[in-house]
This record gives sequence, structure tokens and C-alpha cells, in this order.
Amino acid sequence: MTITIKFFALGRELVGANALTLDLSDGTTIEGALAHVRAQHPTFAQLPSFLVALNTEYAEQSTMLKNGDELAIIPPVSGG
Amino acid sequence: MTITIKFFALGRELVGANALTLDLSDGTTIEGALAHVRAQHPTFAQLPSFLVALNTEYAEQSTMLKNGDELAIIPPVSGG
Amino acid sequence: MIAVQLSEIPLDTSAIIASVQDERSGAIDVFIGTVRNQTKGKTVHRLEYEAYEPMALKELRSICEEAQQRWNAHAIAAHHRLGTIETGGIAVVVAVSTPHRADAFAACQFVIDTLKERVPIWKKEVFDDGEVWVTPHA
Amino acid sequence: MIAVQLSEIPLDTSAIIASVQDERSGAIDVFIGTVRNQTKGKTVHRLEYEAYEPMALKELRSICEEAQQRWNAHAIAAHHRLGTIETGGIAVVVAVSTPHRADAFAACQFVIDTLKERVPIWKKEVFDDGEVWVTPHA
Repeated sequence: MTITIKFFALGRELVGANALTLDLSDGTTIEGALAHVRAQHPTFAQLPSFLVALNTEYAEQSTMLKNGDELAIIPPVSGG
Repeated sequence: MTITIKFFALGRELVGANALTLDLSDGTTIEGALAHVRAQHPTFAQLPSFLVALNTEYAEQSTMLKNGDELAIIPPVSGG
Repeated sequence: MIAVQLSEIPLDTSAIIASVQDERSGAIDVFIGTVRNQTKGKTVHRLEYEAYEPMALKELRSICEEAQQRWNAHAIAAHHRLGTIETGGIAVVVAVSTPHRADAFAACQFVIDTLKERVPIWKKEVFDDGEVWVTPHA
Repeated sequence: MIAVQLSEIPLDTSAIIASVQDERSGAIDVFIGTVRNQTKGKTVHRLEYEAYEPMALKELRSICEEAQQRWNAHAIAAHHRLGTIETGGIAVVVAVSTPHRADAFAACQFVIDTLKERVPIWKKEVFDDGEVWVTPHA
């Protein structure tokens, strides 16, 4: 299955990309996808804290992914 | 001594004037001046409640007046 | 900066907001009081405002000064309209700029709440079948 | 009425306020967040904002809907600027109209407070000697 991961703010700068496309085996969780990102982009580990959103909703890292999902890495927000 | 009394809103309508000028004997209090108003303008008694201001400051009715004072009858305010 | 004003002409909300903008401030709160078209189910045509002007300005300034001190405001502007206002029109604008946003809300609410308690301004509601001086809610 | 918007061009406060005016409302509260020229004693030149736009719009609308229900608001508008904003510029405007004024303050403050907690928007402060992604106060 193929999923997209979007990055913003410090996460985007650490990874050096707005988005990555990952090919993952079926049954991979959000946590599993993040392990792939850390393996490909070791600097990502420097992001001190973040939440994840799945298809524009905040989600638990244990959630299982499916083909076409859009994951987003949400560093602490600072709007306003 | 001569003092002025200003009226606003319902008080103004009951008295039928924006202001009255009263000649009072020295030593008259605010309460004494109000008794004069009620005598001259019986309808003033229909004003259900009010505060008084002396020279643009809220004042007690027992305050003694002096020549040139400006008294104001302040019905319950309703600005905003 | 504190600016208080009573005005026979329509209030210019943008100009009032601009008057409190301050590069040191991160937050502006603005309260706008407008004339409702109904009160207790009756259609209101217009309001007529009057003030004891010198005292109203003095009280309004004193309220703004207290708010400025308590909430560390950079600037406060409080403008009140007088005369006839049609429904939908603006009766009062209070604008406050502060470094932090909770202070802007608190100071602005204090000014309008205290204005309504203490500043000698009165309004009369004009209906189809009569008119009445508004008495404050108990 | 609820209107939420993310904008690359300067926010028009007057138009946003006009969008919530309602003849049934007696009160409008408006919060305006501006860019301060200093943070912790350092001179800020500008801020750069970015958002996860579809999610930010969805979260913002959900916050406004919650506020509308809780405080019986007639209309709520929440507009956030994106891109580069110079000091003194406007980053966010929230406007709420309600029948009664305490509700306008409460609903407006809820929207801006919750926006800052939950809506995926980020800002970077640009100084003379560097830049930093702002982390929220604990």
C-alpha cells in the first residue's frame, strides 16, 4: 500500500520535504510508518514532540494504515 | 445662593426642562434643593429612582450646596 | 493612550481600532454594541441616546484608566454614540490593546460592564406604539 | 453563520466585522492578534505562518460550531493570515455576534484560545540573527 506523509514547520525543515510517499506492507501502523521515516531521515528524531493526524483528524499512533491514507506530522501548533 | 439643576432622560421629561436655576438660602443641602424641585414640579416625584451628581461627581444627598454649584439628577443609566 | 469620545455622528470602528494598535501589543479586543431590532418580542425602530456629557466623559476616562492599570493595557479607546440610532447601528465601541490576550478580553469587558453601570448615558427605545426609557436589568 | 478562512493576503478587519453583524444581535466581540515587535527582549522583524490547510479549516470550523452552540451566537467569523507578516500586521481576527454581551466575550475567547491549542498553524519568528519556530507557552 502507498501512503503520504506531510510535514510542517520544524518537521518539514528537519526532513527537508513537504511530503514523502511511502510504500508499506499491509497492516503497518502509524508508529510503523514513523519508524520508516526515522530510518530514512535520521534528523527527524530531532523533532522534540508532535502529534499525528490521519486524513486530517488527530489520531493514535497505534492506528493501522490503509492504502491512500494521508498522514501528517503536527509539531506543537503556534497559530494566532 | 444660586445653583443649577440639570435633568436627563425621564427626569427631564417629567420636569419639562433640561435645567432649572434655583435661588436657595445658604446652607441648603442637595436634599433641600430636591424638595424645592418637588414643590415646583410635582410630576418629578414620578421618577422612580435616581442618583445625584454635584459638579459632575456622584454625591450624597446630605451634601451642603454652595453658590454656583451644578447639580444633576441621574436616573438609572442605560448606556451601551 | 486613553481616548474617550461622545459622538453625534456614526462611529468609525476601523479608526477606533487603528487608534489602539501598538507594535508592542500582541492582542486587541474590541467590543461593539449594536441596536437590536427587537426587545422582549417588540419591534424596535430606533434608539435615542442622551448623556450628561462632561460627567460621562469624566467617568468613562476614569474607567479606562482603572482598566489600563489593572490589565497593563497599552491603549484603550471608548467611543459612545449619542442622538438617534437606527436598528443595526453601532451605539458603542470599546477597543483595548495589551501584550497578552487574556488581559485584552478582561479589560475590554470591564470597561463596557462598568460603563453600563456608572456612565450617565440614557437610551429610549422607540416602538410602533410608543417609547420607553430603558431601565437596566436588575 | 460560520465563516472560516485562511488568507495569504492582509485580513480586512472591517469586512470580517461586517460579516457577523446581525440585527438580532446586540453585541459583537472581536479579537485581533497582531505581530509584536519584540519577544523576550529580542527585536522581531517578521513572522512566517504556515498551515496544514484542509485540517486547519476543518478544526477551525469545528471550534466555531462548538462556540456557536455553547454561547448561542448568531454569527462567528475566524480568519487567519498565512505567509509573511511584518511587525504590527494582523495575524488573526475572530468576530462573534450574540444577543447578550457576556456571551460574545466568552465565545470569542474560547475560539482564539482553542485555535491556539488545536489548529495546525505554525509561526516562525525572524530576528536579526536567526529564526525560530515558536513553541507554545507550557
